[in-house]
Amino acid sequence: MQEAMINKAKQLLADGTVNRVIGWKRGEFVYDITPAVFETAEEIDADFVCDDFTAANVSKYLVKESRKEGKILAFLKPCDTYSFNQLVKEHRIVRENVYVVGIPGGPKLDAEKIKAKGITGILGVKNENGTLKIDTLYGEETMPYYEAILGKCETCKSRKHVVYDELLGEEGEVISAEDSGRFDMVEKLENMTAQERYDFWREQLSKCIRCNACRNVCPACTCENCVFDNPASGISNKAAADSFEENMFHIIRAFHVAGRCTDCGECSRVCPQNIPLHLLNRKFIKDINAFYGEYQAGEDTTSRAPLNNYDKDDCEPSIVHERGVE
Amino acid sequence: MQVNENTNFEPVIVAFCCNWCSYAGADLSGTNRLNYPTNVKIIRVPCSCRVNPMFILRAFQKGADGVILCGCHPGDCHYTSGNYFTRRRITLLYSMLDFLGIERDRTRLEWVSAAEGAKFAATMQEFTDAVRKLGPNRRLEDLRCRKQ
Amino acid sequence: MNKDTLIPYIGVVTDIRQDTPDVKTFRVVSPEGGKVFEHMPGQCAMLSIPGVGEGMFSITSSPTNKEYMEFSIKKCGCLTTWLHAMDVGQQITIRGPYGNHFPVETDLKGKDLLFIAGGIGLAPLRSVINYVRDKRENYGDIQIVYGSRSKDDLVDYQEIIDEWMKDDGIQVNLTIDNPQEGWDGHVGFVPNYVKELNPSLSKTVLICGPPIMIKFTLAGLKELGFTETQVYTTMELRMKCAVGKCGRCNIGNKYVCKDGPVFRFDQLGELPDEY
Amino acid sequence: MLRISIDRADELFAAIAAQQTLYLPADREDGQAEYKKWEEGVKLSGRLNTVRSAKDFFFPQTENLAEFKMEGKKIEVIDVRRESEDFVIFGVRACDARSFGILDKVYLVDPVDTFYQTRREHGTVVTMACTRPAETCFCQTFGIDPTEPEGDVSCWSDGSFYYFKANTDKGQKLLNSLSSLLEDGDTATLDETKAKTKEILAKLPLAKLSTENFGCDKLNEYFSSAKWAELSESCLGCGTCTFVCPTCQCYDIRDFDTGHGIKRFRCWDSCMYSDFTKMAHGNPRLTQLERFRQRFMHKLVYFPANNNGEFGCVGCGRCLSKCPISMNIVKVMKALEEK
Repeated sequence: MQEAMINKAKQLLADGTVNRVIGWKRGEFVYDITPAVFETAEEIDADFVCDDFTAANVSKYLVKESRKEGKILAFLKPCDTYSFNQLVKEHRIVRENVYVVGIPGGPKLDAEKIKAKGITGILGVKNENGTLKIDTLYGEETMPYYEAILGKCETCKSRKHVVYDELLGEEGEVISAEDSGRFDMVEKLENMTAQERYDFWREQLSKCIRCNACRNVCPACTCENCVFDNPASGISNKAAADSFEENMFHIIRAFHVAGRCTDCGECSRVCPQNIPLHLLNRKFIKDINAFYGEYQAGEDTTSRAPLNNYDKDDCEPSIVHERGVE
Repeated sequence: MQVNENTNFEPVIVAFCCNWCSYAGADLSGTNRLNYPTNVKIIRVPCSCRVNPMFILRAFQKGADGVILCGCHPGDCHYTSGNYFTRRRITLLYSMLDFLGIERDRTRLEWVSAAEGAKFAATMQEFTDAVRKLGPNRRLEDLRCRKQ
Repeated sequence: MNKDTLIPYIGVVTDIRQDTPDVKTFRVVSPEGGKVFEHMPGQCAMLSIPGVGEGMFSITSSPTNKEYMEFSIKKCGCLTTWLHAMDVGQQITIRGPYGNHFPVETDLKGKDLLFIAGGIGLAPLRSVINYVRDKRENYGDIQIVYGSRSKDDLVDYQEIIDEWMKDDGIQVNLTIDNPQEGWDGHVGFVPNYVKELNPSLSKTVLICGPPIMIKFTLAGLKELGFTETQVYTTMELRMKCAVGKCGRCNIGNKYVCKDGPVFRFDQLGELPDEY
Repeated sequence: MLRISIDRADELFAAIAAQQTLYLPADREDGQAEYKKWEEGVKLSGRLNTVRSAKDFFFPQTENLAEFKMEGKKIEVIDVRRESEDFVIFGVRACDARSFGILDKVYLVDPVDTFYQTRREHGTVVTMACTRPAETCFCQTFGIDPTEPEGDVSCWSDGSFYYFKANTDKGQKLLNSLSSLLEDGDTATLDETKAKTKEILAKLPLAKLSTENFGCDKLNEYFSSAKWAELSESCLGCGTCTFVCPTCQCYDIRDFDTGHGIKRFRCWDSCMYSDFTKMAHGNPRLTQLERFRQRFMHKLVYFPANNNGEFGCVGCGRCLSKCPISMNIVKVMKALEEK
């Protein structure tokens, strides 16, 4: 696939369709790829990479890139196309300035998961029929491929591209919630007692170091000035000085993207403390589906977002008191 | 659920009331000489829809033990549709607070019209009693704001 | 434990003078009377209203004044707006003195001095000017070129007329940007005025004002034949700690709060252009 | 050398914890390690290092500086500083141990930061030599030998014993208090372990990374390098690198209104944040390029210029594994060196 992509990129650059390509750049090791913009065929030949580790969603960069001179080629995985579409819908990306080539998605690998197994000193990773052969400083190690895939890929919601100008490889299908199991963990939490839920989230959120990686990587978080950075908001803070502030930041952040979050999972992927932040977003998605009908952000560019909409027969907030476990 | 730590505990209740219905309802309960608990601090807002989720969290931060939001009955909004948006928003917020393990009886939404002075007083009484039973807010509290 | 520099003292505002429509001068003493601390001309202090903010301000009064400190503050942001709204008797918190100072006792001693200021840029220079006036015998000729947008925007106008202009051996040249009724002095921008005045090359220059004024004035001085080693300025960047630790006012390997705010232009030239 | 069997680690930790609070890296459910207070049942992590560095113990993410009571026009300043209690951090790696020296050069120079100072004085650092360095390690670049860690007490493991050597009075005091547990033993197997580790160290992918092209004399050349635009292009402007970094020391001071007083606190800040240098009238570092450049110039050029050539990085590799977009100091160094 990488070769097909490189050829496609060089061809589109050569025929003038685009003047830049956004993709991923090779790093020092096998796994540390960086999203990057390429301008020449030479740069692409030297550094362009698309492999098991190119999980980063490049959609958000297109907010800026699509406002620059000329057209840019973006390689988007199925999940990335949802973020892209949502940003187009919100008029954050200038659609005409992006040439979207859909590429097959994951599952992608998570180097942290390999390291968590105690496999360190990683020099090379190869997938051989579902087994990862990992070359390390301490000899070769193996582990099952599925145990090393990224959290966000474990519960993949769709292999279908919702937007593209051209497709490389075959188109896939949307995966139902039952099949993907993406709400399973949310449900599990809902079925705990309030005290258990509280304890769970306290343990998770107290790990937060407020690095803002989740916010800054999030394709739905594109405010020019975040309320948490704005001294005039009265709640700006750099670090959680109290457990309340840890809760507040994550509640408000999740709330702000409710109905716009496409469940791309980048927040959890980048969290240095492995906080399962996507569960907060999924809770909102699950509630929206249950209360206001199935809705997938980014699926289209025309429908009204659930929080910008209403129905006269909507349920009352008291429904929260009537459901589930106290 | 939390056990009441202090038998003399008096909760602080913040009530966000829409200017057109609920605030007038509160007024009416006053002119009708109906009693409602002094624990309730009313914050008047132009429309229930004005209430940002942050307001509710901030009320808890600054010492509220319970937060109630009152607005016009659905369909009666002074601004036609404000409370319909409120309803969705607050449903989701309360559900999220519940998800995080915050006691669900600390939050409430009630539609109170300008004619429902009695309902206002009764609702406040009921809500205050429910929060008093829960005890002080500990799960969504900012320790820095606690009075020593 | 020793007192930590980050923990402030209390200061009482005993006098507030409206200098221009957006500049007020505040007189600050300690609650027991007298100055909160001693300083040298050009040094700064961190003033704060708890809950509003803390900011670095240059001390505009001269160290030779033994009774109080003064701060000329322009209404600009959150903290300064609050300061402008307060009344006499208000307590504020104050810590300092911070930074280096103009080398009044070393390099500037015995020299002819040329002060060039624009707008609120007079604030840090006023401390030096009054210091030099009080120790007149140690210095040569003194010339002050001061410009502002209008006559009303000249900070310390009364003091300039009543005291500086009456002193022997001090030449004061005022200018405003645009003609104005009741103003018979010079009209024009500071950089051009300096060139017109053609000051003698023997002078050491102390300059403070808006960055754009400094830039053009410096270019003008160089045209006249001045060298960078003859010109001093004082800078400002965002600060939080004021002791070279919080990392905010870092330019190259210098911290404006600790290594500055006073720099000679040849020293500034060695630093990256990021201010 | 003094040693104790690893089987008796719990006895050792209990003996330290009986005198003062003991913190050590412990495994978390998610496969990462973090410093935890030792109590019965807490096991020393076998991982190379913690996600958060050990700087937290001396320079915590948030701390109160002072409190103010405001009444009418009056202000009362309340000094909330307390003398720190004695504590021991066990299992600090050589890189983190060096980072304390770097923080000292900021916080213990005049005017001394008394908040930092009291914790530094009361903390005893027990380091742990590395035996399984990772591909992201490059401490050797900064002259650190991970088989000979610094600290008040150096500790080594050969798989069956912990070996100890005191380097300071504070460290000697700690070892003396544990003398009933420690026995003298020969170091033959330890020397073997060290030799093996050294072999791996020589093979590390970043073993050849050198600082010879960095330092104070490179200021103008690197500051105006055209590489910064490309390097900073995909930077998210988050603070991950800064907050996991053991040597990043910038902070912010803020006030919090509790409703019955003002608490002035300081918290970690990052030069990567857009509001770091923002003033009422503008911002000298307008784009991510300048902010990104500042972080690396500070570590590689500005800091050495002020500290006799010592760099502001210890090669712990945290930013290499934690940056959301995998842009880090190694890539920056390599890019700047390319002509």
